[in-house]
Amino acid sequence: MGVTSILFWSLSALALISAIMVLATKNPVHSVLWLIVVFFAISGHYILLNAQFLAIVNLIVYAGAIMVLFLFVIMLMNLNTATEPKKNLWMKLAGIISGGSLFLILISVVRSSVDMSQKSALVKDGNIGLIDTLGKVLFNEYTIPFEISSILFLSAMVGAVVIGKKN
Amino acid sequence: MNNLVYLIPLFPLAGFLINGLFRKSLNKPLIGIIGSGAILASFVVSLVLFFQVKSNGALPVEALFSFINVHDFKIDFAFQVDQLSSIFLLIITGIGFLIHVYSTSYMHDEPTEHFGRYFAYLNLFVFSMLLLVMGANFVIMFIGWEGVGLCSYLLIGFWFKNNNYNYAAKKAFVMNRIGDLGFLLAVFWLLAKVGTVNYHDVFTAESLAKLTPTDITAITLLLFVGAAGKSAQIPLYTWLPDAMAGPTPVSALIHAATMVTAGIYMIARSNVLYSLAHVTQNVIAIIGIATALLAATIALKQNDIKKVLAYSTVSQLGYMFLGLGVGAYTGAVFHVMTHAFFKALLFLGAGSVIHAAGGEQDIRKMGGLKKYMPYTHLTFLVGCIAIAGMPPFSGFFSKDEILAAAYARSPILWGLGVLGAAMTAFYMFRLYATTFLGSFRGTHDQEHHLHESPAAMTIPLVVLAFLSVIGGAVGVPEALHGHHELHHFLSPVLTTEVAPELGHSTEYGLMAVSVVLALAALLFALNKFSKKPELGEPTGFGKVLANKWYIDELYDAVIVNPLLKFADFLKNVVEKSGIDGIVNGVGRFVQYLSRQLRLLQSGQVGNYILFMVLSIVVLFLVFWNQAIILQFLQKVF
Amino acid sequence: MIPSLLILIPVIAGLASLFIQNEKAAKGWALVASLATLCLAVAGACSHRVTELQADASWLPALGSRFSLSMDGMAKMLVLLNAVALPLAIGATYKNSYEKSGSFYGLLLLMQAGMMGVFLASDALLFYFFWELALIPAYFLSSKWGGEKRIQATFKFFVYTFAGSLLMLVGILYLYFKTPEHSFAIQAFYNLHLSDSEQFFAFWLFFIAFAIKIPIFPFHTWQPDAYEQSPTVVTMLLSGVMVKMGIYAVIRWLLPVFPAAVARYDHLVILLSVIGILYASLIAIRQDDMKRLIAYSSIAHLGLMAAALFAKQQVGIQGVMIQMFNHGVNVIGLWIVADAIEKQTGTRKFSQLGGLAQKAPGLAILFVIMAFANVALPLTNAFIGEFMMFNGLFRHSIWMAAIACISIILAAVYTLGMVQKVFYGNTAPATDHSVDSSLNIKLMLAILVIIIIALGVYPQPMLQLTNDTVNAVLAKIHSI
Amino acid sequence: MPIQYYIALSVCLFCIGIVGVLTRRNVIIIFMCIELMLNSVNLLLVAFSKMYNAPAFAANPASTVGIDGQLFVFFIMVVAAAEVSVGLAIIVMMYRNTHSIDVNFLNRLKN
Amino acid sequence: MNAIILSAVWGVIMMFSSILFKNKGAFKYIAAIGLIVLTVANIANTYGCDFFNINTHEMLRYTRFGLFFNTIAFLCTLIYVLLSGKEIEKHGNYVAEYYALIFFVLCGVSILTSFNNLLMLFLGIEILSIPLYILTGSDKRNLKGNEAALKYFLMGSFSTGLMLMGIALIYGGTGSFQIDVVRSATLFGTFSGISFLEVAGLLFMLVAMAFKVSAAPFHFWTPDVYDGAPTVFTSFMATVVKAAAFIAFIKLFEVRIADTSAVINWGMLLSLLIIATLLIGNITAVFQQSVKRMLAYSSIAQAGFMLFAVFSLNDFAKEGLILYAVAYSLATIGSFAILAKMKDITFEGFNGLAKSHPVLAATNTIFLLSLAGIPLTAGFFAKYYMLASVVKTGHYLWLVILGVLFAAVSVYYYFRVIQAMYFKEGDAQAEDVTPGFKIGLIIVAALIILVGIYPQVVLNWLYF
Repeated sequence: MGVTSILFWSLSALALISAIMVLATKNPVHSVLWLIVVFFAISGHYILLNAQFLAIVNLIVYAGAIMVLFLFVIMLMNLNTATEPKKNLWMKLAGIISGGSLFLILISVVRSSVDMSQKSALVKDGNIGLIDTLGKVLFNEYTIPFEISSILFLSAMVGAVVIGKKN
Repeated sequence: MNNLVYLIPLFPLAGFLINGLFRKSLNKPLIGIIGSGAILASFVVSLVLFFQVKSNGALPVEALFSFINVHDFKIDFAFQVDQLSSIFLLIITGIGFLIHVYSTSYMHDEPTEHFGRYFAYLNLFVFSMLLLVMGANFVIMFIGWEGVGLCSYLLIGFWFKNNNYNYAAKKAFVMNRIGDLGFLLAVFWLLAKVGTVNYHDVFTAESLAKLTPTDITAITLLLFVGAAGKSAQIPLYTWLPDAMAGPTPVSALIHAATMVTAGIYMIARSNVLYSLAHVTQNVIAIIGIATALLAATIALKQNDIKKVLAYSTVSQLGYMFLGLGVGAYTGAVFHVMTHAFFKALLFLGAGSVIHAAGGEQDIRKMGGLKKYMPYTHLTFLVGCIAIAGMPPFSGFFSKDEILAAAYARSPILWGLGVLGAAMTAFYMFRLYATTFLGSFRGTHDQEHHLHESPAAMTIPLVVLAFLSVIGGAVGVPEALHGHHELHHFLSPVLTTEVAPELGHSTEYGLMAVSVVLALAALLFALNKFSKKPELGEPTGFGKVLANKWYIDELYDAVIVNPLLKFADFLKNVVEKSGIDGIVNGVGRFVQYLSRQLRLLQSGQVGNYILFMVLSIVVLFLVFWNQAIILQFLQKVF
Repeated sequence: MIPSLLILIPVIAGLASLFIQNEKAAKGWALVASLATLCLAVAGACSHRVTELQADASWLPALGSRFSLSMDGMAKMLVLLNAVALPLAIGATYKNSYEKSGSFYGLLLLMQAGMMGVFLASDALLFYFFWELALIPAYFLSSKWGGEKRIQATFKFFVYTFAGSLLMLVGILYLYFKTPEHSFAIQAFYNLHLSDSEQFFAFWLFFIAFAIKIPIFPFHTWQPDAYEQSPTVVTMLLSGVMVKMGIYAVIRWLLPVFPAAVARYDHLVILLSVIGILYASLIAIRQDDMKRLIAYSSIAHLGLMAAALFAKQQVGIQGVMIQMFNHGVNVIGLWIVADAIEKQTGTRKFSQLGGLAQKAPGLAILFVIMAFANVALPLTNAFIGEFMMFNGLFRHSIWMAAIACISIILAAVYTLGMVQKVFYGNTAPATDHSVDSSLNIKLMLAILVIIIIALGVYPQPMLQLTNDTVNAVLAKIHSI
Repeated sequence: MPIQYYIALSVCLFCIGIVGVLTRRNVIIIFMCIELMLNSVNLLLVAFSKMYNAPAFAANPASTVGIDGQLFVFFIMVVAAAEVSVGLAIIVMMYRNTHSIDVNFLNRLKN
Repeated sequence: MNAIILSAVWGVIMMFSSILFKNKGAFKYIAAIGLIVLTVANIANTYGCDFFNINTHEMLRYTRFGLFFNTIAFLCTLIYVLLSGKEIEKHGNYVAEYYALIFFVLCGVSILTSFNNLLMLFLGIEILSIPLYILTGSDKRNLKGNEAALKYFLMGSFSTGLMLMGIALIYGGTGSFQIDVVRSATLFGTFSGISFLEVAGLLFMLVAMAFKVSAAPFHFWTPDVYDGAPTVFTSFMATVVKAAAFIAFIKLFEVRIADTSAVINWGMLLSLLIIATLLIGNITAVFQQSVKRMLAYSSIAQAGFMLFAVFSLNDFAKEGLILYAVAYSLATIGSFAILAKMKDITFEGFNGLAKSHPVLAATNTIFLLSLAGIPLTAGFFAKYYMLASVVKTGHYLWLVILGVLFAAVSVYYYFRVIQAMYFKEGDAQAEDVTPGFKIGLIIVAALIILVGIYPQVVLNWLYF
């Protein structure tokens, strides 16, 4: 059990626990905070996999921007108290059962994909996750999707204006 | 000269078309002249042909045109005039003419339009009947066969305002159709096995060789079903008495003299086949004698003058079938002829009586007509004697020939036949005595109205009476030192006729017994009814007879009503709830399913996503177990 | 050339008629157009030049479908029937007035065009096209101008037949992919060598479509409702011509293509048909509605045709051929009378009718002749057909023929019952003030009566017309 | 690290996200759970990217095999950001009209 | 490339035009010009003239099939804009922005017809979806619109999550995002070179694509969104967008289904989807009271038919899909254009339309007949090709039979509208029907009939 293993397991545990907490807490604000914890854990994993750029972007975009936006909206709507009405117990149960069965199925897919059993991810090492390498590839081979995603932003922007603005 | 053959049916057809199409613009005398003239012309041509046949033998068969001609299926529109058909031609056109003449007077009170319609129908009937007897194959015969049924239907329902008459007409047609079904099937059978329906081709050795005994029995039985329908034999006889709803001359022409004898003609025509089918012959003989007796018993207690005559007709037809069944084809044809004379006479006489009595048909309200209507009375009496089989009137010879042949086959048949003959004498003289003897029992108005009929009616009566008297001359048996002209004349056609081998003494004995018995019955009836006619309602067994053994009721209860109930069941249950129910049910099921399925769309996003997730699970499960599912599917399909 | 014109004239006339506002003009236009078609049909029936009787043009090359029409004996006869039916129907109802008559007559003409196409097409896809094209105008006609319950009844009719024809489409596709050159041409279908199991499967796809159209028991329930609810002109075309499409299709597309399947299932089909004959006849006996009675009678007659077809005998099929024409003529006559009576008295119920013979003797006489043609009395046209069909059936199975023959008795019962209840007896309140029908109706009926008698006495020309077709079909059937 | 651990982890997170979507009624939390699902995918992609990089890296340290996985993650983040902006706008709009962010409240459209 | 870039550019132009023009009516024409430009540019591209010679690194690949579909999409949009432009103008002050969004959607469509990389698929679908979320919610005051937008958004994002999971798993299994990945069995040493991960990923992709084309049981968003969205935008969503999703679907699975058929029985899975879709779509539509909602369900049913193409994946399927896209889009655009004019969109609201607006009724009848697949309309050949494609495979004939039976069911609800218009009494009311609108409808109807008689007119383009 090396350092990487310890880090991996502890980060995984953190991610899972806080993910569950996202669902479990009644207060939306707490949910947001737990989600941020998940994001941090995932960023930790990225760092472990030496995907430094993504780790940072993940923190900046998700934890920093998106979650703040969520928080902002929640505050705006004054929903910081646990006002959510109870969902039908049966529905909850059905949700958990169906989610759980999907989980079991996916796990069995993983277990039965024998080709993966010998594979492992390169941890701590490798340089494809570095901003230098990524940037080169992104602006050489991935220019088209990159540019196209700008259209996406444009439309999202227009949308936000159209919908958000009061008439 | 052979073109004359075509003229015979052409005249009545022309008469039918002219009278039918222009009935509104012609006047009554003209209609009468056209109608009667057409038949007279046919009669004259028939006479010419008859003599040709008599001297030269049968005329060659020639096709007018090809009626149906497909590949190996060939039916010609062809006429055949030979000994048998020429006799029938004479009977049909001759008696037909007399009845036409009679009708001009009898139907005189009808409006012009209906008068024209009447004569058109009569002409059409004669046309059909001529087709029936002249056709050179079974299909043409069938055309005439159904044609006469049609005319019978039209004429029975002539007074179409009266729904009872309409029912009677419909009954006649449907009953005939049941018979026709048998006829048709026989024709199909012949066509399927022999491949032809021409008499010339069917009655040859090589054609008959194609038929197994079963085939022959089946064909002859089916043909007999046809004959039973048309000639009113058990079990299809009930339409004939009801058919008396038509005008009386129609009853005389169609339901006594001509149409009902079509069955006899057909069987006589097919005698070659019948002689090969003993089972059928026995069936015919038994049904014939049974019909003769059953109808005779019913006739004993009827009070409607036409009904008595109708049952008498059925009974006489039974005799004819008895003759056919025992192989006395000539005898049957002979009886057809003589019966045509005296039954036409009797019906016309009855018509004359009804005419005089202002439409009254119940003999209990008549009586003593002798003094009012001398000609009618006298001719009627001749008819009664003739039908009772008193020598030397015509009925004696023909009936005797049949009875003799029956005796040769089985004495029991003969005994029953004689019993029937006695009953015939009894009820005919009961009728005669009740109607003409005694004193008049109707109202004063009716009595005032009584008169002898005009000449147009009485002349045919006289002619027919004459024929009834002398008609037997053509068939005087050898035992009575005759030559039996008819027998010799018909022998080329009736090739399978078996002359009964009875000694002359036996024949004398048989004649004597039947004549004595009939005479006894005759005298008994005359004695009983001339003074004290039976006026009340019959009781006990008489009631059963008066109600015709409740046969009509039986048919209604056993066949008609269940069938109608069944049809109702089909219409209301099977069709509506069953088949249509399934069709509509599919529609309703779709709607029901729609109502249920739309509930899936609950409006809740949570549910939607839940369904999606579950579906993913199912997809994966299917994928996981695809081999098992495939195996299962292969097993199922 | 002639086949194309036979379709084009009604199509163009029909489309033009949709825009005619004036009622009289629309009627006249439709009558003229239909008479023109009739002339052309007669010319076609008399012609023997192959070039005149065929049309072939490229249509969908990629699909292997061509716009090919041909007119053999059977097609000639049915085209003639179709061409005769419309002018008769229009003529007999000339005095009726229809709301938006331009559309009414336009749709009628389009329907005629569709049926023409069905009879002429020798390409399966084209055939399917026309098959539906005939149906849709009928649907609109019945739904728009029909009786009280028209919407449900005609919709049932539409969906039922549409579902059937979709199955046929699947069958056509199936065969199409079996042809080596991927073609819809009828000859390609005829030349197919399908295995038995393939035939058994595809047979049903076609058969159900045709069985619904014919209709064969138990696929018949759309028919009485549709006939009852449609405007009578449409009913005339429906029962006079359109149901013949089913029989026609069996002869042209089913028997020669699936000989093995036909040999295997013929007993079943005959059994169904014979059951249908008796069933429909019995129900007809208990009908109180004139239109429904005629409808059930029609089912019985068509059942006989189906049975005779599957008996696969020369005589029987020949009989079916001529009976297609005859039944068309006769049933149109019956509908004309039914319509005349309904228009006059406002009812079709026997219980409210009676005694019309006194008021309308001309109509009565013509109708009685029609009625006797309906019961196949000899020397009427129907006798020829039924006689031959029973013969064919008899050669196939004695018992089936015997049972089917019972229908001639039942036919007499219900037909005469109808005659009696409508025309005989005393007048009823509904018929008290009736008068004899107008001249146009009598004229049309007289024409029909002449056809009935003429064909009943001398059917040979008609039989010869279809002789070749029958031989060809039989050769295909017996080729296995 | 064996790749299966990573797969299992992200599948686990993914399913937690799904369960969250199914069990919560608050639209915002549902939305957050969807974001959680996206993140689990991101993690998976990065892991795979490193998995494919491993043998190539051993052969040639400059190899960029597997880099497309990480770039994909980048694009997912981009899209997620855009989606969030639109999504939140819609949620706000809805809140303005109904003063509720309960999904069960959304049932005018049904059947 | 022409289409993608120009549609994005024209979207921007539309946004700027809102500054330049104050008259709402003008935007319609600018958009129309843009669409004509797009069409011309795309046709030029089809015949080998690409204005922007950019190395796409195999992420996009242009095929005649995809480019031709672009043309169809642009032309349909053009018709849509011309017919329904007035209706768009009624929805608030952001007319130019709506048009911009429509152009962005078209950009997404263009990407989806040419993607060769899962990343482009993902981006394309997102570019397609996000403007649609907005358009759905564009009627801000309308609670139904809000609800529809939120539902659409939530479920759309959820399906995006599923799709991404699928993409990730496929990546895990193959190591590439290219859809025509060259597999080497030796690399993994697993059976047949197919990793279970890839198969699982494909299943997720199947689900995501099924969601986009609204195939049951992933269809649930469709009725609610189509119903809740402003009619004019439903029309767009239900036609061009849906057809584009199908093109993407078939592109994605064209190679993969054949590749992986040793491991997974796609026929069975797809037939399950098809049956469910046909069943839900057709049956549920029967009971609807609102024509709009009926059309929503009917679009599910139509999707069931289009799935036949994915099922059979042969030349008939692709040609058929093109034809289906044309037939279905034209008819639906026309039908929705009329629906948008109606005062009352329940079935009763159509009662007697034939009297008050004969042209509307007649053209609507043709549209509905086409949707029902009646011969002589384009819809017939569309369905015909779909059925033919399955028959050609020689298996699953029962699926075809089931399909036609459901087609017969579909007649029921389409004809309910026709019955209402023609055979029922009522005073159906339609608002501001201009002569231009009528002419437009007649042209669309004529096109439908033309394609119905001579479908070659469309298909020839695919090859020449």
